[in-house]
Amino acid sequence: MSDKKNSNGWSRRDIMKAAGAFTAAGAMPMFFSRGAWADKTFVNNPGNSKTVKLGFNVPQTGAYADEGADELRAYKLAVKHLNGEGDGGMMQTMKPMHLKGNGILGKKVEYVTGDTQTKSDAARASARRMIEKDGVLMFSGGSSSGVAIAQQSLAQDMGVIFMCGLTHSNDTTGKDKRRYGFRHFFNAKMSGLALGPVLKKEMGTDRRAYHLTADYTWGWTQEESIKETTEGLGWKTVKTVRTPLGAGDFSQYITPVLNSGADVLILNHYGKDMINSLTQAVQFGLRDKIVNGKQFEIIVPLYSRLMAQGAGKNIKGILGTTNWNWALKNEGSKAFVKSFGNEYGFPPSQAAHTCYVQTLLYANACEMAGTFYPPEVIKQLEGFKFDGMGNGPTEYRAADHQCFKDVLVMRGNEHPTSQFDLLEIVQVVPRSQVEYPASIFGGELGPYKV
Amino acid sequence: MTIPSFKKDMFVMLIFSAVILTMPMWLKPLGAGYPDLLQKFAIFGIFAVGYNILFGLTGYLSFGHAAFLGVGSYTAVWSFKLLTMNVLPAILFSVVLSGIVAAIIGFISLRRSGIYFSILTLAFAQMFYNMAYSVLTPVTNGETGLQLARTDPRIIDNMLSEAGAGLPSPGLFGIQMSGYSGFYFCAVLLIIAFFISQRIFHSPFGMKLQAIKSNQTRMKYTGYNTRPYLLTAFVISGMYAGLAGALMATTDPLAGAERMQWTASGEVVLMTILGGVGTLIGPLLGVGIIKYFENIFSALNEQALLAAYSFMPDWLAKMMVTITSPFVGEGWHLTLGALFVIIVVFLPGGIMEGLGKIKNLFRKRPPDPVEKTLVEGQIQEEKA
Amino acid sequence: MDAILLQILNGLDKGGAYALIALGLTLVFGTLGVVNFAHGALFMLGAFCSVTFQKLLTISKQVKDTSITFFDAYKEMPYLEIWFGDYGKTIIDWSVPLSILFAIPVMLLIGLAMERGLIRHFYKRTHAEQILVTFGLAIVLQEIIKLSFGANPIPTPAPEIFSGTAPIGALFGLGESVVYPWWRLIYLGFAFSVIGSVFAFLNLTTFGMVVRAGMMDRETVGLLGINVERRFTIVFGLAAVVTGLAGVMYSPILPPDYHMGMDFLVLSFVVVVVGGMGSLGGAVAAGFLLGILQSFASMNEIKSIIPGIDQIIIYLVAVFIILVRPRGLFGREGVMED
Amino acid sequence: MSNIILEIDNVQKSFGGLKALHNLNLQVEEGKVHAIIGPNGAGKSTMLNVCIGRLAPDSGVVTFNGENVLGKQPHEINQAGISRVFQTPEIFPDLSLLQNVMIPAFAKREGSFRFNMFSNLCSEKEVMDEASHILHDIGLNEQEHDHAGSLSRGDKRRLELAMCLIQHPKLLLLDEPTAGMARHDTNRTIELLKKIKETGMTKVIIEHDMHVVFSVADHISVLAQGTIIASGTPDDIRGNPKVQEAYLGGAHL
Repeated sequence: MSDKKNSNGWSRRDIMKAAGAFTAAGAMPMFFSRGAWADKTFVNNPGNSKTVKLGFNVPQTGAYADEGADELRAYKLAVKHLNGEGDGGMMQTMKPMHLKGNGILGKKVEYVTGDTQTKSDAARASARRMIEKDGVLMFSGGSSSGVAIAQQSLAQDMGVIFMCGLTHSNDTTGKDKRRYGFRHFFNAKMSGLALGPVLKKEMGTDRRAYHLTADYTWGWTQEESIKETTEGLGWKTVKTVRTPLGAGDFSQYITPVLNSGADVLILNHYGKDMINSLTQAVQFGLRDKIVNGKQFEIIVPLYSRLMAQGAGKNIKGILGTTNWNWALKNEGSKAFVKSFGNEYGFPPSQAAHTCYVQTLLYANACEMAGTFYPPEVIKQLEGFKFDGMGNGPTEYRAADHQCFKDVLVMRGNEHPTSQFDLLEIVQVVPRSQVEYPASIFGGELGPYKV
Repeated sequence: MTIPSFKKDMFVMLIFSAVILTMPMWLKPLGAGYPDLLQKFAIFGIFAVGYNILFGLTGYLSFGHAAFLGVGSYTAVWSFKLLTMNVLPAILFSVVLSGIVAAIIGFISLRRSGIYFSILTLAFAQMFYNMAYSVLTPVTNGETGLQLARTDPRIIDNMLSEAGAGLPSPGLFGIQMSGYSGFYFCAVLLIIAFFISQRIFHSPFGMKLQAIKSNQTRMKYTGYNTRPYLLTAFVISGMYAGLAGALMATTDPLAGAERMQWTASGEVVLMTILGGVGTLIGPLLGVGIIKYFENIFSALNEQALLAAYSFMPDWLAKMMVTITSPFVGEGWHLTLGALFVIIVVFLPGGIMEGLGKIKNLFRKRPPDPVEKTLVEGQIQEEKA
Repeated sequence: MDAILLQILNGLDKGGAYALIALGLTLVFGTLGVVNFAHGALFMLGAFCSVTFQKLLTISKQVKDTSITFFDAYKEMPYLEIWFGDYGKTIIDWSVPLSILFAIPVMLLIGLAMERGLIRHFYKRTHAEQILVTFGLAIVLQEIIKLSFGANPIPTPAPEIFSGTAPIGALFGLGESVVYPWWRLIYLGFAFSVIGSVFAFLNLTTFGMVVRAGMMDRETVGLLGINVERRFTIVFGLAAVVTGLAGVMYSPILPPDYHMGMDFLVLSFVVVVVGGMGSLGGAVAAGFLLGILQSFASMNEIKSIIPGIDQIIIYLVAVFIILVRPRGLFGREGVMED
Repeated sequence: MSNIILEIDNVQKSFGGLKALHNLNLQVEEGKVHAIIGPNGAGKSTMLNVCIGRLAPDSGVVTFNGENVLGKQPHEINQAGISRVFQTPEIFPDLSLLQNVMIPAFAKREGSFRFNMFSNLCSEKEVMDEASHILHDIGLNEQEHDHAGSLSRGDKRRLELAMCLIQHPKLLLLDEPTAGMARHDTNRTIELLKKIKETGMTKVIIEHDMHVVFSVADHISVLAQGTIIASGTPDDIRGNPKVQEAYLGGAHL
């Protein structure tokens, strides 16, 4: 039996599973036959094929469509570079680097795309199409934590590696972590840790904070992480209020802030919610208020360029964190921005950056493993230490598949020099300050072989 | 409008079963012959066939059927988590529970008709969705969706055997529910669901439902208590939705709240109207078109387009890519929207009725009254 | 006390928006008998009138940032500012209110084109087909906007002098902390005046009387030898303008994005139905009622008693009202009941 | 004197300030054709609506077959044995003629609710034959597979009549069965009504066309301003000066 996928889309593994299932029939539950084959067969093994396929699953419709489009640009660029076309981008700066510019393990890289619609069901359907029909070896992308977690557990079920796109919830590499899922992006916990010293410096230790939090898991984890940090500084938390996703008009949640005695408003919102709540909070004059003898401040713990664009001038002077920014002057960032800018005429967003890096990291791990066999590739990625990818020395922690690297604390730029210069870097918080023990969130990665 | 004989019904069933079961073969050239999409066709087929029993027969436009889909999914996953990975109890519980929920919502909503009914069902579904997304997170796991965990109790399974190292997956006495076996399982259930729907359409009960749609006042003064009829139809279609929800969780064990959003209810409404309200096959065609667009059209990118135009000269191919690319990939919504408009403008009554009318056009002369009766009879039969 | 006053203001403000959106929908429902799922798209198009107008005003000379070579980084200098200095600046600053003048003809044209081109062929078709065609149209419209403007919200700020808050508390001798954004107060006033004009138009003009008669009994009006068709077209145009203006004025509060129409679609249907089919006053009353109840339900004091109530209050109230009053607040018998 | 099958006792109904029915008393004998005549707005249709449960009277009692029908649901009243032909034809326009008559036949056989979803319509031979038969009787059997909505107005009314007849009601209420019909159709309907009369079914018929009234009625009541002003055999009514005064305006019949 060859390892090649046969023509009607059955992988060998499926057939063996089915066969195994029938022989092990009876009332016996299925999980007996799981992991029953010790040889190195795996889903979508390219075998002797001259090409390998990667799947890029990004939101193309819905609120995050622009972010998805930027992610897709980065993926296309990464594929180009892997295949030895273009200027090579970060392949010039990545250390250690095993990529040769001839695809992955000598096989030319092709890609398929899909639309997650920022819905778990649609994302999983799209991912399953990539795996079942197109035969991808790895899939990647996304702009929401719920969707990332849903895809990550699918990856574990199907035995295909998922490299997360933009996902910021602690759960992705916390209680919902998976062996087959890897996250390069930072998370809410790290945002909180990074913001701490800056907040202390800028706003002191005697502050009263009011949280507006998007009422779903990502919002909750961010609220918790930020609260932990600010309370550690000695701040008081006046109130935490949950707001429905997509509320549109937040006025009924903002007015209570006026009389609450709080002097800091923390918006645990992302995307459209954040644009709306920030715009409206500024309209309610919160930025101009003096409370408890202090200037009222607004904090948006997670920033993105698209959000900054959507909120317009309301963003000026407001603090937040990002994973990466194109204005960084390190070698990796410069190489990537140059490459991306030449290709598309504008600088990449942090979503594009993380997706580009993830693709390269996966390819590099395959080269290091010398095989596409997922357990081996996973082992190469786990604990992988690298540099030159724009974030300084970085490590994929083996215990939870979270990347640890410097985090940027940003501020809305008061005097932008160009249309892309919306955020300025306040401080690059070193990796050592944002590290935390993997054990605090629980969860388990699961087996290497499925 | 002749009433098809039992024999004819059986013949239709036979053809239908053959078409469904050979789907992996004939959908292959269309790029849709892979397990996930095949499963989705079958599952949403069940959803739409059931929805059509309510909307197609009684004319009551529910905008809240996604709620039953969601209830079915959550119930199935909880059954996997608490009891066993065997799919039968999961499906049973899902169908029963969604039936109960449908009975409650239906009992309240059916006190009103027309758009008031639609908005009542919509309101219930939206409440379910909003609660599931936030406050009910302990039950639904909110945004992330309810998932299996290795440490779930799974009482029945754990009584029979030790838990394995990895996550178990749902099965039917050893048959995997992912991949093609999952599709065939769904397909068999679709065939059964279709059979039941056909029986209902051609039963006195179904005729009475159609009569309610046609003139409910007359029904009341003809001695019928219409409310129980409507409620029965509502509960049956709710149970179909619950079954579909259970199958979604079975083939892919995750249940998310967005399954209950109004857009999900709207989707099944669109599928049914697109194919042809009140026809037996129509809703399935609607399912096929919408799911095909969502999964295949959305995945076309420039690379794929270039490959498709490779027979053309280079410059022409590039031009064609520029022209067509706004309509595929991220533009799939645009094409789908335009398709809705075109179909409803040119094929009034949905695809099925449109097909019948087109067929009529090709007749050489206007049919005389007797012949017209025959032709109409034929169309009705084809519809059926 | 202050908190309650502020929530009443919030509720009125929200209610004004809901009522304005629902007004156009119920007009189309009542006179044309069309279930218009493209109504949300009209709201969205209105908001994008404001975006387009702002873009037109800010057509800019681009001053390249020479420090960056591999992509086009530039600072924009609107020609209006270059040519007219501070006057140009002021005009740009006032782009949202000014775009009302732009939106009225544009929305009217869009409305007339929609009615003439598509909607009118569906008066006699089933509601199901109306839903399909208008939903399809809504998707097409929003995708066109997405192709032209992207998916990200676009900031359309209110004029500088309205960007702050009005010291209502100080004016009326209440607490100092009772402040409310100028723009939201303006929106409320605007909503009232548009609603007032629509009612005046329908009640005081002969055209309006025919329209109202048409809402009561379309066939009879047709039999009177009045050209109902043409009036229907105008009514649809009017609904498009009202809805579009609601969108224009809302754009500083909610930066417009291509999907916002769908977000408001369900809500506008709920408002119209709670108000009662075929009743303009009902739609307005329901808009304010739902707006105020939603604001109160979001108060922390109430949320702490019933968690999540703010997320479902609108639907809960809708269910309650429809069950207690079979045809919504002021609905007439027989309209859209089959 | 035979049995009184329908008794309307002192019924009042007003809409707003308008008194539609005012101390209305009426007795209908079993097996008779009882015609109700009266000027427009006299309350004739309101009276029928009260009888079939469409409207609830403000006061008074309606007894059918010894049982009070007030407060009962329309379908219960029908099941008790009252069928009605409406002024504007109430049929099932989207169903075939055959199905239109099968539906009431099922109602008669199965009662107000039966969950018979697994039997095939084709196997219901008895009902189908009965339906075919009655369509034959009214001369619509050739179109039995047509949509009822495509019929002419006259044919629709005859179809509705057939729908009521197939239920073999104890009491048949007819609201202007010939209104708006061409003379030819009217004559056909009269023939049909006469044929039914032979079956001995009790009928209450509201009619403007005196030709129809005097051809079929056994008993005539005159309703004006919500109350009965005269009642008797056709000959009584023809000669009653009060009726001529109040209703016929002195015209000679």
